[in-house]
Amino acid sequence: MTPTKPQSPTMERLDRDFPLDAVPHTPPHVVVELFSQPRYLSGARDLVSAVAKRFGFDDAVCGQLALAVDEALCNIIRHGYDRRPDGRIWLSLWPVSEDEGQPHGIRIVIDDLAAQIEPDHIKGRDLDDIRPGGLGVFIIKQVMDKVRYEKRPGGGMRLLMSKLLPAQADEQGGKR
Amino acid sequence: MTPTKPQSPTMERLDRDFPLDAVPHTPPHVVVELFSQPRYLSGARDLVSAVAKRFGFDDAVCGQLALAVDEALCNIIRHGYDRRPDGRIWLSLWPVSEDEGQPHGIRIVIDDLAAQIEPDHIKGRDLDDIRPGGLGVFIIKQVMDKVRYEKRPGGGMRLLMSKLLPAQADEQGGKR
Amino acid sequence: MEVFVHSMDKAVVVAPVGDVDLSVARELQGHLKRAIEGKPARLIVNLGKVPYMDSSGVATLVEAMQITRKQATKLVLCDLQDKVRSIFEIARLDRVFTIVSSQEEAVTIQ
Amino acid sequence: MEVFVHSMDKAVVVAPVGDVDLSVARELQGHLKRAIEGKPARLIVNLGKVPYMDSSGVATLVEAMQITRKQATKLVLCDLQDKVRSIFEIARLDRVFTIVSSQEEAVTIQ
Ligand SMILES: Nc1ncnc2c1ncn2[C@@H]1O[C@H](COP(=O)(O)OP(=O)(O)O)[C@@H](O)[C@H]1O
Ligand SMILES: Nc1ncnc2c1ncn2[C@@H]1O[C@H](COP(=O)(O)OP(=O)(O)O)[C@@H](O)[C@H]1O
Repeated sequence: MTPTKPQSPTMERLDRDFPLDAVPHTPPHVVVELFSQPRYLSGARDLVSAVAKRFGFDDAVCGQLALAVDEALCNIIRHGYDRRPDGRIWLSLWPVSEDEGQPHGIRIVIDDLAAQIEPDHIKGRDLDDIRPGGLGVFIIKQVMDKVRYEKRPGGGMRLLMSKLLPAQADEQGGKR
Repeated sequence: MTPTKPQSPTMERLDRDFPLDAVPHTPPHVVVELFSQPRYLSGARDLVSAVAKRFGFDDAVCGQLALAVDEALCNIIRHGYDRRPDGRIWLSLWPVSEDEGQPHGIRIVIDDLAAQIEPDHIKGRDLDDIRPGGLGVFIIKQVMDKVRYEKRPGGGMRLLMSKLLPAQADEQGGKR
Repeated sequence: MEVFVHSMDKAVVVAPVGDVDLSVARELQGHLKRAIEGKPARLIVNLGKVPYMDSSGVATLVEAMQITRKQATKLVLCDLQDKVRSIFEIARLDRVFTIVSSQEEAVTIQ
Repeated sequence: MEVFVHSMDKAVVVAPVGDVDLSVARELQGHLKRAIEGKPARLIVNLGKVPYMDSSGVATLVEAMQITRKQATKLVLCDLQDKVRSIFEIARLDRVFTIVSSQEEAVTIQ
Protein backbone atom coordinates (compact mmCIF):
# COMPACT_ATOMS: atom_id res chain seq x y z
CA MET A 1 0.00 0.00 0.00
CA THR A 2 2.83 2.40 0.69
CA PRO A 3 5.15 3.24 -2.17
CA THR A 4 8.17 2.68 0.07
CA LYS A 5 7.29 -0.98 0.29
CA PRO A 6 9.78 -2.97 2.35
CA GLN A 7 11.90 -5.23 0.21
CA SER A 8 12.76 -7.51 3.07
CA PRO A 9 10.65 -8.33 6.07
CA THR A 10 13.66 -8.58 8.32
CA MET A 11 15.17 -5.62 10.01
CA GLU A 12 18.72 -5.05 8.90
CA ARG A 13 21.04 -2.48 10.35
CA LEU A 14 20.99 0.57 8.16
CA ASP A 15 24.30 1.18 6.54
CA ARG A 16 25.96 4.21 7.98
CA ASP A 17 27.48 5.08 4.64
CA PHE A 18 24.24 4.76 2.76
CA PRO A 19 23.49 8.11 1.07
CA LEU A 20 21.42 10.32 3.35
CA ASP A 21 19.14 11.46 0.55
CA ALA A 22 18.20 8.04 -0.85
CA VAL A 23 15.59 5.48 0.21
CA PRO A 24 17.25 2.76 2.31
CA HIS A 25 16.88 -0.87 1.27
CA THR A 26 15.48 -1.72 4.69
CA PRO A 27 11.81 -1.20 5.51
CA PRO A 28 10.88 2.05 7.21
CA HIS A 29 10.47 1.72 10.97
CA VAL A 30 7.33 3.84 10.94
CA VAL A 31 5.07 4.76 8.02
CA VAL A 32 2.14 7.14 8.32
CA GLU A 33 -0.32 6.99 5.47
CA LEU A 34 -2.81 9.83 5.50
CA PHE A 35 -5.40 11.65 3.44
CA SER A 36 -4.43 15.07 2.09
CA GLN A 37 -6.41 16.92 4.75
CA PRO A 38 -5.07 19.76 6.91
CA ARG A 39 -6.71 18.28 9.99
CA TYR A 40 -4.21 15.39 9.95
CA LEU A 41 -1.15 17.66 10.01
CA SER A 42 -1.06 17.86 13.79
CA GLY A 43 -1.06 14.07 14.16
CA ALA A 44 1.76 13.67 11.65
CA ARG A 45 3.96 16.31 13.22
CA ASP A 46 3.36 15.12 16.78
CA LEU A 47 4.40 11.62 15.72
CA VAL A 48 7.56 12.91 14.02
CA SER A 49 8.46 14.98 17.05
CA ALA A 50 7.96 12.04 19.44
CA VAL A 51 9.99 9.64 17.29
CA ALA A 52 12.79 12.19 16.87
CA LYS A 53 12.86 12.62 20.65
CA ARG A 54 13.35 8.87 21.10
CA PHE A 55 16.12 8.95 18.51
CA GLY A 56 17.95 11.45 20.73
CA PHE A 57 17.17 14.90 19.30
CA ASP A 58 16.59 17.69 21.81
CA ASP A 59 13.18 19.33 22.15
CA ALA A 60 14.04 22.34 20.00
CA VAL A 61 15.22 20.20 17.09
CA CYS A 62 12.24 17.84 17.47
CA GLY A 63 10.00 20.87 17.03
CA GLN A 64 11.93 21.92 13.93
CA LEU A 65 11.73 18.44 12.39
CA ALA A 66 7.97 18.47 13.00
CA LEU A 67 7.83 21.89 11.32
CA ALA A 68 9.77 20.68 8.26
CA VAL A 69 7.40 17.72 7.86
CA ASP A 70 4.36 19.96 8.36
CA GLU A 71 5.62 22.34 5.65
CA ALA A 72 6.23 19.46 3.23
CA LEU A 73 2.76 18.03 3.87
CA CYS A 74 1.12 21.48 3.49
CA ASN A 75 2.81 21.85 0.10
CA ILE A 76 1.55 18.46 -1.05
CA ILE A 77 -1.98 19.32 0.12
CA ARG A 78 -1.95 22.80 -1.47
CA HIS A 79 0.17 22.39 -4.60
CA GLY A 80 0.31 18.65 -5.26
CA TYR A 81 -3.32 17.74 -4.61
CA ASP A 82 -4.68 21.27 -5.09
CA ARG A 83 -6.57 20.94 -1.76
CA ARG A 84 -8.41 17.78 -2.84
CA PRO A 85 -9.19 15.92 0.41
CA ASP A 86 -8.80 12.39 -0.99
CA GLY A 87 -5.17 12.36 -2.06
CA ARG A 88 -2.90 9.90 -0.28
CA ILE A 89 0.39 10.79 1.36
CA TRP A 90 3.00 8.44 2.87
CA LEU A 91 5.45 9.63 5.51
CA SER A 92 8.22 7.11 6.23
CA LEU A 93 10.79 7.27 9.02
CA TRP A 94 14.06 5.43 9.57
CA PRO A 95 16.77 5.77 12.16
CA VAL A 96 20.17 6.43 10.58
CA SER A 97 22.48 3.52 11.45
CA GLU A 98 22.42 2.64 15.10
CA ASP A 99 24.99 1.83 17.76
CA GLU A 100 23.25 -0.32 20.36
CA GLY A 101 19.88 1.26 19.80
CA GLN A 102 21.24 4.81 19.62
CA PRO A 103 20.55 6.16 16.11
CA HIS A 104 22.89 8.63 14.42
CA GLY A 105 20.02 10.61 12.98
CA ILE A 106 16.69 10.40 11.21
CA ARG A 107 15.71 9.82 7.58
CA ILE A 108 12.32 11.03 6.41
CA VAL A 109 10.78 10.22 3.03
CA ILE A 110 7.44 11.67 1.93
CA ASP A 111 5.64 10.19 -1.09
CA ASP A 112 2.52 11.32 -2.90
CA LEU A 113 0.58 10.42 -6.03
CA ALA A 114 -0.04 14.03 -7.03
CA ALA A 115 0.86 15.75 -10.30
CA GLN A 116 4.58 15.66 -11.05
CA ILE A 117 6.61 18.84 -11.27
CA GLU A 118 10.25 19.41 -12.15
CA PRO A 119 12.22 19.14 -8.91
CA ASP A 120 14.17 22.25 -9.95
CA HIS A 121 10.96 24.25 -9.89
CA ILE A 122 10.44 23.57 -6.20
CA LYS A 123 12.36 26.32 -4.55
CA GLY A 124 11.94 28.83 -1.76
CA ARG A 125 11.63 32.53 -2.47
CA ASP A 126 14.24 35.17 -1.81
CA LEU A 127 13.72 36.05 1.86
CA ASP A 128 14.19 39.77 1.21
CA ASP A 129 11.03 39.69 -0.85
CA ILE A 130 8.67 39.84 2.11
CA ARG A 131 5.21 38.59 1.16
CA PRO A 132 2.69 36.17 2.56
CA GLY A 133 3.79 32.64 1.66
CA GLY A 134 6.85 31.28 -0.06
CA LEU A 135 8.54 30.12 3.15
CA GLY A 136 7.90 26.36 3.21
CA VAL A 137 10.76 25.09 1.07
CA PHE A 138 13.18 27.56 2.66
CA ILE A 139 12.22 26.30 6.14
CA ILE A 140 12.62 22.66 5.09
CA LYS A 141 16.13 23.36 3.76
CA GLN A 142 17.07 25.35 6.85
CA VAL A 143 15.98 22.61 9.23
CA MET A 144 17.22 19.47 7.45
CA ASP A 145 20.80 18.49 6.59
CA LYS A 146 19.89 16.95 3.22
CA VAL A 147 16.82 17.65 1.09
CA ARG A 148 16.05 16.24 -2.33
CA TYR A 149 12.87 16.18 -4.41
CA GLU A 150 12.40 13.64 -7.19
CA LYS A 151 9.70 12.37 -9.50
CA ARG A 152 8.58 8.91 -8.43
CA PRO A 153 8.89 6.41 -11.25
CA GLY A 154 5.35 5.19 -10.55
CA GLY A 155 3.85 8.70 -10.56
CA GLY A 156 3.74 11.40 -7.93
CA MET A 157 6.57 13.15 -6.12
CA ARG A 158 9.01 12.06 -3.45
CA LEU A 159 10.83 14.21 -0.91
CA LEU A 160 13.89 12.67 0.75
CA MET A 161 15.39 14.35 3.76
CA SER A 162 17.59 13.57 6.71
CA LYS A 163 19.14 15.10 9.76
CA LEU A 164 22.00 13.80 11.86
CA LEU A 165 22.32 14.15 15.60
CA PRO A 166 24.79 16.93 16.55
CA ALA A 167 27.66 14.57 17.47
CA GLN A 168 27.31 12.72 14.15
CA ALA A 169 26.89 15.91 12.18
CA ASP A 170 30.20 17.19 13.57
CA GLU A 171 31.94 13.99 12.53
CA GLN A 172 30.42 13.89 9.07
CA GLY A 173 30.54 17.62 8.43
CA GLY A 174 26.75 18.10 8.52
CA LYS A 175 24.86 21.10 9.83
CA ARG A 176 24.13 21.25 13.53
CA MET B 1 0.95 -3.34 2.61
CA THR B 2 -1.49 -2.70 5.43
CA PRO B 3 -3.94 -5.42 6.23
CA THR B 4 -6.77 -2.87 6.31
CA LYS B 5 -6.21 -2.22 2.64
CA PRO B 6 -8.71 0.22 1.21
CA GLN B 7 -11.17 -1.43 -1.09
CA SER B 8 -11.96 1.73 -2.93
CA PRO B 9 -9.62 4.61 -3.63
CA THR B 10 -12.37 7.19 -3.25
CA MET B 11 -13.42 8.65 0.05
CA GLU B 12 -17.00 7.83 0.81
CA ARG B 13 -18.94 9.12 3.77
CA LEU B 14 -18.88 6.52 6.49
CA ASP B 15 -22.29 5.13 7.25
CA ARG B 16 -23.48 6.26 10.61
CA ASP B 17 -25.24 2.96 11.16
CA PHE B 18 -22.22 0.86 10.26
CA PRO B 19 -21.34 -1.37 13.25
CA LEU B 20 -18.87 0.39 15.51
CA ASP B 21 -16.79 -2.74 16.01
CA ALA B 22 -16.32 -3.70 12.36
CA VAL B 23 -13.83 -2.52 9.73
CA PRO B 24 -15.52 0.08 7.51
CA HIS B 25 -15.56 -0.43 3.75
CA THR B 26 -13.91 2.94 3.24
CA PRO B 27 -10.14 3.35 3.48
CA PRO B 28 -8.77 4.50 6.83
CA HIS B 29 -8.01 8.22 6.97
CA VAL B 30 -4.73 7.60 8.74
CA VAL B 31 -2.69 4.41 9.03
CA VAL B 32 0.45 4.10 11.11
CA GLU B 33 2.58 1.09 10.33
CA LEU B 34 5.29 0.50 12.88
CA PHE B 35 7.81 -2.01 14.14
CA SER B 36 7.01 -3.76 17.42
CA GLN B 37 9.41 -1.59 19.41
CA PRO B 38 8.53 0.25 22.64
CA ARG B 39 10.34 3.37 21.42
CA TYR B 40 7.62 3.96 18.83
CA LEU B 41 4.78 3.95 21.38
CA SER B 42 5.09 7.66 22.10
CA GLY B 43 4.80 8.58 18.40
CA ALA B 44 1.73 6.40 17.95
CA ARG B 45 -0.08 7.76 21.00
CA ASP B 46 0.77 11.40 20.24
CA LEU B 47 -0.68 10.93 16.75
CA VAL B 48 -3.85 9.35 18.11
CA SER B 49 -4.27 12.11 20.66
CA ALA B 50 -3.80 14.85 18.04
CA VAL B 51 -6.23 13.25 15.57
CA ALA B 52 -8.83 12.72 18.32
CA LYS B 53 -8.48 16.38 19.26
CA ARG B 54 -9.25 17.41 15.67
CA PHE B 55 -12.25 15.09 15.68
CA GLY B 56 -13.63 17.07 18.62
CA PHE B 57 -12.69 15.08 21.76
CA ASP B 58 -11.64 17.11 24.79
CA ASP B 59 -8.07 16.92 26.11
CA ALA B 60 -8.87 14.43 28.87
CA VAL B 61 -10.52 11.97 26.48
CA CYS B 62 -7.72 12.44 23.91
CA GLY B 63 -5.28 11.38 26.61
CA GLN B 64 -7.41 8.34 27.43
CA LEU B 65 -7.67 7.31 23.77
CA ALA B 66 -3.90 7.57 23.51
CA LEU B 67 -3.61 5.41 26.62
CA ALA B 68 -5.95 2.75 25.21
CA VAL B 69 -3.90 2.56 22.01
CA ASP B 70 -0.64 2.47 23.98
CA GLU B 71 -1.94 -0.45 26.09
CA ALA B 72 -3.05 -2.35 22.98
CA LEU B 73 0.34 -1.81 21.31
CA CYS B 74 2.21 -2.83 24.49
CA ASN B 75 0.24 -6.08 24.57
CA ILE B 76 1.07 -6.83 20.94
CA ILE B 77 4.76 -6.11 21.59
CA ARG B 78 4.87 -8.18 24.81
CA HIS B 79 2.42 -11.02 24.20
CA GLY B 80 1.89 -11.11 20.44
CA TYR B 81 5.47 -10.67 19.26
CA ASP B 82 7.09 -11.75 22.55
CA ARG B 83 9.27 -8.57 22.45
CA ARG B 84 10.72 -9.37 19.01
CA PRO B 85 11.64 -5.95 17.56
CA ASP B 86 10.83 -6.77 13.93
CA GLY B 87 7.10 -7.52 14.10
CA ARG B 88 4.82 -5.21 12.14
CA ILE B 89 1.78 -3.45 13.60
CA TRP B 90 -0.84 -1.39 11.76
CA LEU B 91 -2.89 1.24 13.52
CA SER B 92 -5.79 2.56 11.41
CA LEU B 93 -8.06 5.51 12.19
CA TRP B 94 -11.41 6.59 10.78
CA PRO B 95 -13.81 9.34 11.75
CA VAL B 96 -17.28 7.96 12.51
CA SER B 97 -19.73 9.42 9.99
CA GLU B 98 -19.39 13.15 9.62
CA ASP B 99 -21.76 16.09 9.43
CA GLU B 100 -19.96 18.83 7.52
CA GLY B 101 -16.52 17.78 8.64
CA GLN B 102 -17.57 17.19 12.26
CA PRO B 103 -17.13 13.48 13.05
CA HIS B 104 -19.39 11.68 15.50
CA GLY B 105 -16.53 9.71 16.96
CA ILE B 106 -13.40 7.72 16.17
CA ARG B 107 -12.84 4.15 15.02
CA ILE B 108 -9.51 2.53 15.71
CA VAL B 109 -8.37 -0.82 14.30
CA ILE B 110 -5.05 -2.40 15.25
CA ASP B 111 -3.69 -5.31 13.20
CA ASP B 112 -0.69 -7.53 13.75
CA LEU B 113 0.85 -10.66 12.24
CA ALA B 114 1.68 -12.23 15.60
CA ALA B 115 0.60 -15.61 16.93
CA GLN B 116 -3.16 -16.04 17.12
CA ILE B 117 -4.92 -16.54 20.42
CA GLU B 118 -8.57 -17.17 21.25
CA PRO B 119 -10.22 -13.75 21.61
CA ASP B 120 -11.97 -15.05 24.75
CA HIS B 121 -8.61 -15.56 26.40
CA ILE B 122 -7.80 -11.88 26.16
CA LYS B 123 -9.30 -10.47 29.30
CA GLY B 124 -8.39 -8.13 32.12
CA ARG B 125 -7.83 -9.38 35.64
CA ASP B 126 -10.11 -8.90 38.60
CA LEU B 127 -9.15 -5.47 39.91
CA ASP B 128 -9.35 -6.59 43.55
CA ASP B 129 -6.43 -8.91 42.89
CA ILE B 130 -3.80 -6.19 43.18
CA ARG B 131 -0.58 -7.25 41.49
CA PRO B 132 1.86 -5.72 39.02
CA GLY B 133 0.38 -6.01 35.52
CA GLY B 134 -2.92 -7.24 34.23
CA LEU B 135 -4.40 -3.77 33.70
CA GLY B 136 -4.09 -3.22 29.95
CA VAL B 137 -7.25 -4.91 28.70
CA PHE B 138 -9.27 -3.48 31.58
CA ILE B 139 -8.09 0.05 30.72
CA ILE B 140 -8.91 -0.42 27.02
CA LYS B 141 -12.44 -1.54 27.88
CA GLN B 142 -12.91 1.30 30.36
CA VAL B 143 -11.84 3.95 27.86
CA MET B 144 -13.51 2.76 24.66
CA ASP B 145 -17.23 2.36 23.94
CA LYS B 146 -16.79 -0.82 21.88
CA VAL B 147 -13.90 -3.27 21.96
CA ARG B 148 -13.60 -6.51 20.03
CA TYR B 149 -10.67 -8.83 19.36
CA GLU B 150 -10.70 -11.23 16.43
CA LYS B 151 -8.37 -13.57 14.60
CA ARG B 152 -7.45 -12.11 11.22
CA PRO B 153 -8.26 -14.52 8.41
CA GLY B 154 -4.79 -13.97 6.94
CA GLY B 155 -3.00 -14.59 10.25
CA GLY B 156 -2.39 -12.40 13.26
CA MET B 157 -4.86 -10.63 15.53
CA ARG B 158 -7.12 -7.63 15.05
CA LEU B 159 -8.47 -5.29 17.70
CA LEU B 160 -11.46 -3.15 16.71
CA MET B 161 -12.51 -0.31 18.94
CA SER B 162 -14.47 2.90 18.78
CA LYS B 163 -15.57 5.81 20.86
CA LEU B 164 -18.31 8.33 20.15
CA LEU B 165 -18.22 12.00 21.06
CA PRO B 166 -20.34 12.72 24.16
CA ALA B 167 -23.31 14.20 22.26
CA GLN B 168 -23.44 11.18 19.95
CA ALA B 169 -22.94 8.71 22.78
CA ASP B 170 -25.97 10.19 24.56
CA GLU B 171 -28.07 9.76 21.45
CA GLN B 172 -26.93 6.23 20.74
CA GLY B 173 -26.80 5.09 24.33
CA GLY B 174 -23.03 4.74 24.44
CA LYS B 175 -20.71 5.41 27.38
CA ARG B 176 -19.63 8.97 28.00
CA MET C 1 -7.87 26.80 17.63
CA GLU C 2 -10.14 29.33 19.30
CA VAL C 3 -9.65 33.07 18.87
CA PHE C 4 -10.33 35.68 21.55
CA VAL C 5 -10.72 39.28 20.42
CA HIS C 6 -10.58 42.08 22.96
CA SER C 7 -11.08 45.73 21.97
CA MET C 8 -9.42 48.29 24.18
CA ASP C 9 -9.30 52.06 24.00
CA LYS C 10 -6.74 52.39 21.22
CA ALA C 11 -5.87 48.79 20.51
CA VAL C 12 -7.45 45.53 19.52
CA VAL C 13 -5.95 42.33 20.89
CA VAL C 14 -6.37 39.16 18.83
CA ALA C 15 -5.41 36.07 20.85
CA PRO C 16 -5.56 32.69 19.14
CA VAL C 17 -5.49 29.63 21.41
CA GLY C 18 -4.02 26.39 20.06
CA ASP C 19 -1.84 25.36 17.14
CA VAL C 20 -1.98 27.71 14.13
CA ASP C 21 -1.47 25.58 11.03
CA LEU C 22 -2.99 25.20 7.57
CA SER C 23 -6.20 23.81 9.06
CA VAL C 24 -7.01 27.08 10.85
CA ALA C 25 -4.96 29.76 9.06
CA ARG C 26 -7.99 31.03 7.14
CA GLU C 27 -10.01 31.37 10.30
CA LEU C 28 -7.25 33.46 11.89
CA GLN C 29 -7.02 35.49 8.69
CA GLY C 30 -10.74 36.34 9.01
CA HIS C 31 -10.35 37.53 12.59
CA LEU C 32 -7.33 39.65 11.71
CA LYS C 33 -9.08 41.22 8.71
CA ARG C 34 -12.12 42.17 10.77
CA ALA C 35 -9.90 43.67 13.47
CA ILE C 36 -7.93 45.66 10.89
CA GLU C 37 -11.09 47.01 9.25
CA GLY C 38 -11.91 48.85 12.48
CA LYS C 39 -8.69 50.84 11.89
CA PRO C 40 -7.44 50.62 15.47
CA ALA C 41 -4.30 52.57 16.38
CA ARG C 42 -2.75 49.27 17.40
CA LEU C 43 -3.33 45.62 16.54
CA ILE C 44 -1.81 43.30 19.11
CA VAL C 45 -1.54 39.62 18.32
CA ASN C 46 -1.03 37.79 21.60
CA LEU C 47 0.55 34.41 20.84
CA GLY C 48 0.95 33.35 24.48
CA LYS C 49 -1.42 30.43 24.03
CA VAL C 50 -0.09 29.26 20.66
CA PRO C 51 2.26 26.30 21.17
CA TYR C 52 2.91 25.82 17.44
CA MET C 53 2.73 27.80 14.20
CA ASP C 54 3.65 26.81 10.66
CA SER C 55 4.27 29.00 7.62
CA SER C 56 0.53 29.21 6.89
CA GLY C 57 0.14 31.05 10.19
CA VAL C 58 3.18 33.20 9.50
CA ALA C 59 1.80 34.06 6.05
CA THR C 60 -1.41 35.28 7.67
CA LEU C 61 0.59 37.59 9.92
CA VAL C 62 2.75 38.87 7.04
CA GLU C 63 -0.43 39.69 5.16
CA ALA C 64 -1.82 41.52 8.21
CA MET C 65 1.41 43.49 8.44
CA GLN C 66 1.14 44.57 4.81
CA ILE C 67 -2.42 45.80 5.27
CA THR C 68 -1.76 47.58 8.56
CA ARG C 69 1.19 49.41 7.00
CA LYS C 70 -1.17 51.03 4.52
CA GLN C 71 -3.25 52.53 7.30
CA ALA C 72 -2.29 54.09 10.62
CA THR C 73 -2.37 50.76 12.51
CA LYS C 74 0.69 49.52 14.37
CA LEU C 75 0.99 45.70 14.44
CA VAL C 76 2.71 44.18 17.47
CA LEU C 77 3.20 40.49 18.26
CA CYS C 78 3.65 39.49 21.88
CA ASP C 79 4.38 36.61 24.24
CA LEU C 80 5.76 34.11 21.67
CA GLN C 81 6.48 30.61 22.93
CA ASP C 82 9.91 29.18 22.03
CA LYS C 83 8.75 26.95 19.18
CA VAL C 84 6.84 29.83 17.60
CA ARG C 85 9.73 32.24 18.02
CA SER C 86 11.88 29.65 16.29
CA ILE C 87 9.89 29.74 13.04
CA PHE C 88 10.15 33.56 12.93
CA GLU C 89 13.88 33.23 13.39
CA ILE C 90 14.27 30.50 10.78
CA ALA C 91 12.28 32.61 8.31
CA ARG C 92 14.31 35.67 9.40
CA LEU C 93 11.12 37.57 10.15
CA ASP C 94 12.00 38.26 13.79
CA ARG C 95 13.44 41.61 12.68
CA VAL C 96 10.60 42.45 10.33
CA PHE C 97 7.84 42.23 12.94
CA THR C 98 7.67 44.20 16.16
CA ILE C 99 7.87 41.39 18.72
CA VAL C 100 7.73 42.03 22.47
CA SER C 101 7.50 39.71 25.43
CA SER C 102 4.32 40.84 27.18
CA GLN C 103 0.96 42.32 26.29
CA GLU C 104 1.65 45.28 28.61
CA GLU C 105 4.73 46.08 26.56
CA ALA C 106 2.74 45.61 23.35
CA VAL C 107 0.32 48.31 24.47
CA THR C 108 3.02 50.89 25.18
CA ILE C 109 5.94 50.22 22.78
CA GLN C 110 6.47 52.96 20.19
CA MET D 1 13.03 9.59 30.73
CA GLU D 2 15.63 10.65 33.24
CA VAL D 3 15.45 9.75 36.92
CA PHE D 4 16.61 11.95 39.77
CA VAL D 5 17.20 10.28 43.14
CA HIS D 6 17.56 12.40 46.26
CA SER D 7 18.30 10.88 49.68
CA MET D 8 17.08 12.83 52.66
CA ASP D 9 17.28 12.11 56.37
CA LYS D 10 14.47 9.57 56.59
CA ALA D 11 13.22 9.46 53.03
CA VAL D 12 14.41 8.80 49.51
CA VAL D 13 12.80 10.74 46.68
CA VAL D 14 12.72 9.12 43.24
CA ALA D 15 11.69 11.63 40.58
CA PRO D 16 11.38 10.42 36.99
CA VAL D 17 11.27 13.10 34.29
CA GLY D 18 9.39 12.37 31.06
CA ASP D 19 6.84 9.81 29.87
CA VAL D 20 6.90 6.51 31.75
CA ASP D 21 5.89 3.80 29.29
CA LEU D 22 7.02 0.30 28.31
CA SER D 23 10.23 1.69 26.81
CA VAL D 24 11.49 2.93 30.20
CA ALA D 25 9.52 0.96 32.81
CA ARG D 26 12.44 -1.39 33.49
CA GLU D 27 14.79 1.51 34.04
CA LEU D 28 12.40 3.02 36.60
CA GLN D 29 12.03 -0.41 38.20
CA GLY D 30 15.80 -0.56 38.71
CA HIS D 31 15.90 2.85 40.41
CA LEU D 32 13.00 1.93 42.70
CA LYS D 33 14.57 -1.40 43.66
CA ARG D 34 17.86 0.24 44.57
CA ALA D 35 16.07 2.88 46.63
CA ILE D 36 14.04 0.23 48.46
CA GLU D 37 17.13 -1.84 49.23
CA GLY D 38 18.42 1.00 51.42
CA LYS D 39 15.34 0.41 53.61
CA PRO D 40 14.44 4.09 54.02
CA ALA D 41 11.57 4.96 56.37
CA ARG D 42 9.84 6.56 53.41
CA LEU D 43 10.04 6.19 49.63
CA ILE D 44 8.58 9.20 47.84
CA VAL D 45 7.93 8.97 44.12
CA ASN D 46 7.57 12.51 42.80
CA LEU D 47 5.64 12.38 39.52
CA GLY D 48 5.51 16.16 39.01
CA LYS D 49 7.57 15.91 35.82
CA VAL D 50 5.81 12.87 34.35
CA PRO D 51 3.26 14.01 31.74
CA TYR D 52 2.21 10.45 30.84
CA MET D 53 2.25 6.96 32.32
CA ASP D 54 0.89 3.69 30.96
CA SER D 55 0.16 0.44 32.78
CA SER D 56 3.82 -0.64 32.53
CA GLY D 57 4.69 2.33 34.75
CA VAL D 58 1.80 1.60 37.08
CA ALA D 59 2.90 -2.06 37.33
CA THR D 60 6.35 -0.90 38.43
CA LEU D 61 4.79 1.16 41.21
CA VAL D 62 2.48 -1.68 42.30
CA GLU D 63 5.51 -3.92 42.53
CA ALA D 64 7.36 -1.31 44.60
CA MET D 65 4.34 -1.08 46.91
CA GLN D 66 4.35 -4.82 47.46
CA ILE D 67 8.03 -4.87 48.37
CA THR D 68 7.85 -1.81 50.64
CA ARG D 69 4.93 -3.35 52.54
CA LYS D 70 7.16 -6.23 53.56
CA GLN D 71 9.65 -3.89 55.21
CA ALA D 72 9.14 -0.75 57.29
CA THR D 73 9.14 1.57 54.26
CA LYS D 74 6.17 3.85 53.58
CA LEU D 75 5.55 4.49 49.86
CA VAL D 76 4.02 7.85 48.93
CA LEU D 77 3.29 9.20 45.44
CA CYS D 78 3.11 12.95 44.99
CA ASP D 79 2.37 15.72 42.54
CA LEU D 80 0.54 13.69 39.87
CA GLN D 81 -0.37 15.49 36.65
CA ASP D 82 -3.99 15.11 35.48
CA LYS D 83 -3.29 12.51 32.79
CA VAL D 84 -1.31 10.37 35.21
CA ARG D 85 -3.93 10.69 37.95
CA SER D 86 -6.46 9.55 35.36
CA ILE D 87 -4.79 6.15 34.82
CA PHE D 88 -4.71 5.52 38.59
CA GLU D 89 -8.42 6.34 38.70
CA ILE D 90 -9.29 4.18 35.69
CA ALA D 91 -7.37 1.28 37.25
CA ARG D 92 -9.01 2.10 40.63
CA LEU D 93 -5.61 2.29 42.27
CA ASP D 94 -6.07 5.85 43.54
CA ARG D 95 -7.30 4.39 46.85
CA VAL D 96 -4.65 1.70 47.06
CA PHE D 97 -1.67 4.07 46.92
CA THR D 98 -1.03 6.97 49.28
CA ILE D 99 -1.20 9.90 46.88
CA VAL D 100 -0.63 13.50 47.99
CA SER D 101 -0.33 16.74 46.07
CA SER D 102 3.10 18.03 47.10
CA GLN D 103 6.48 16.66 48.10
CA GLU D 104 6.28 18.58 51.39
CA GLU D 105 3.11 16.71 52.22
CA ALA D 106 4.71 13.43 51.14
CA VAL D 107 7.46 13.96 53.71
CA THR D 108 5.07 14.51 56.62
CA ILE D 109 1.90 12.52 55.95
CA GLN D 110 1.34 9.61 58.35
N1 LIG E 1 4.85 19.11 -3.06
C1 LIG E 1 4.85 20.04 -4.05
N2 LIG E 1 4.25 19.79 -5.22
C2 LIG E 1 4.26 20.71 -6.19
N3 LIG E 1 4.86 21.91 -6.09
C3 LIG E 1 5.48 22.22 -4.95
C4 LIG E 1 5.51 21.30 -3.87
N4 LIG E 1 6.20 21.88 -2.87
C5 LIG E 1 6.58 23.09 -3.30
N5 LIG E 1 6.15 23.32 -4.56
C6 LIG E 1 6.42 24.53 -5.37
O1 LIG E 1 7.45 25.27 -4.75
C7 LIG E 1 6.99 26.60 -4.44
C8 LIG E 1 7.60 27.11 -3.15
O2 LIG E 1 6.98 26.46 -2.04
P1 LIG E 1 7.00 27.14 -0.61
O3 LIG E 1 8.38 27.63 -0.33
O4 LIG E 1 6.44 26.19 0.35
O5 LIG E 1 6.06 28.43 -0.72
P2 LIG E 1 4.51 28.52 -1.09
O6 LIG E 1 3.96 27.16 -0.99
O7 LIG E 1 3.94 29.46 -0.08
O8 LIG E 1 4.47 29.09 -2.48
C9 LIG E 1 5.48 26.53 -4.44
O9 LIG E 1 4.90 27.74 -4.77
C10 LIG E 1 5.23 25.43 -5.47
O10 LIG E 1 5.24 25.97 -6.77
N1 LIG F 1 -2.31 -8.60 21.62
C1 LIG F 1 -2.34 -9.70 22.41
N2 LIG F 1 -1.88 -10.87 21.93
C2 LIG F 1 -1.91 -11.97 22.71
N3 LIG F 1 -2.40 -12.00 23.97
C3 LIG F 1 -2.87 -10.87 24.50
C4 LIG F 1 -2.86 -9.67 23.75
N4 LIG F 1 -3.40 -8.70 24.52
C5 LIG F 1 -3.70 -9.27 25.70
N5 LIG F 1 -3.39 -10.58 25.70
C6 LIG F 1 -3.63 -11.55 26.80
O1 LIG F 1 -4.52 -10.92 27.75
C7 LIG F 1 -3.93 -10.88 29.05
C8 LIG F 1 -4.35 -9.61 29.79
O2 LIG F 1 -3.68 -8.47 29.24
P1 LIG F 1 -3.49 -7.16 30.11
O3 LIG F 1 -4.78 -6.83 30.75
O4 LIG F 1 -2.92 -6.11 29.22
O5 LIG F 1 -2.46 -7.54 31.27
P2 LIG F 1 -0.95 -8.05 31.15
O6 LIG F 1 -0.50 -7.80 29.76
O7 LIG F 1 -0.21 -7.23 32.14
O8 LIG F 1 -1.01 -9.49 31.51
C9 LIG F 1 -2.43 -11.00 28.82
O9 LIG F 1 -1.77 -11.55 29.93
C10 LIG F 1 -2.37 -11.89 27.58
O10 LIG F 1 -2.47 -13.25 27.95
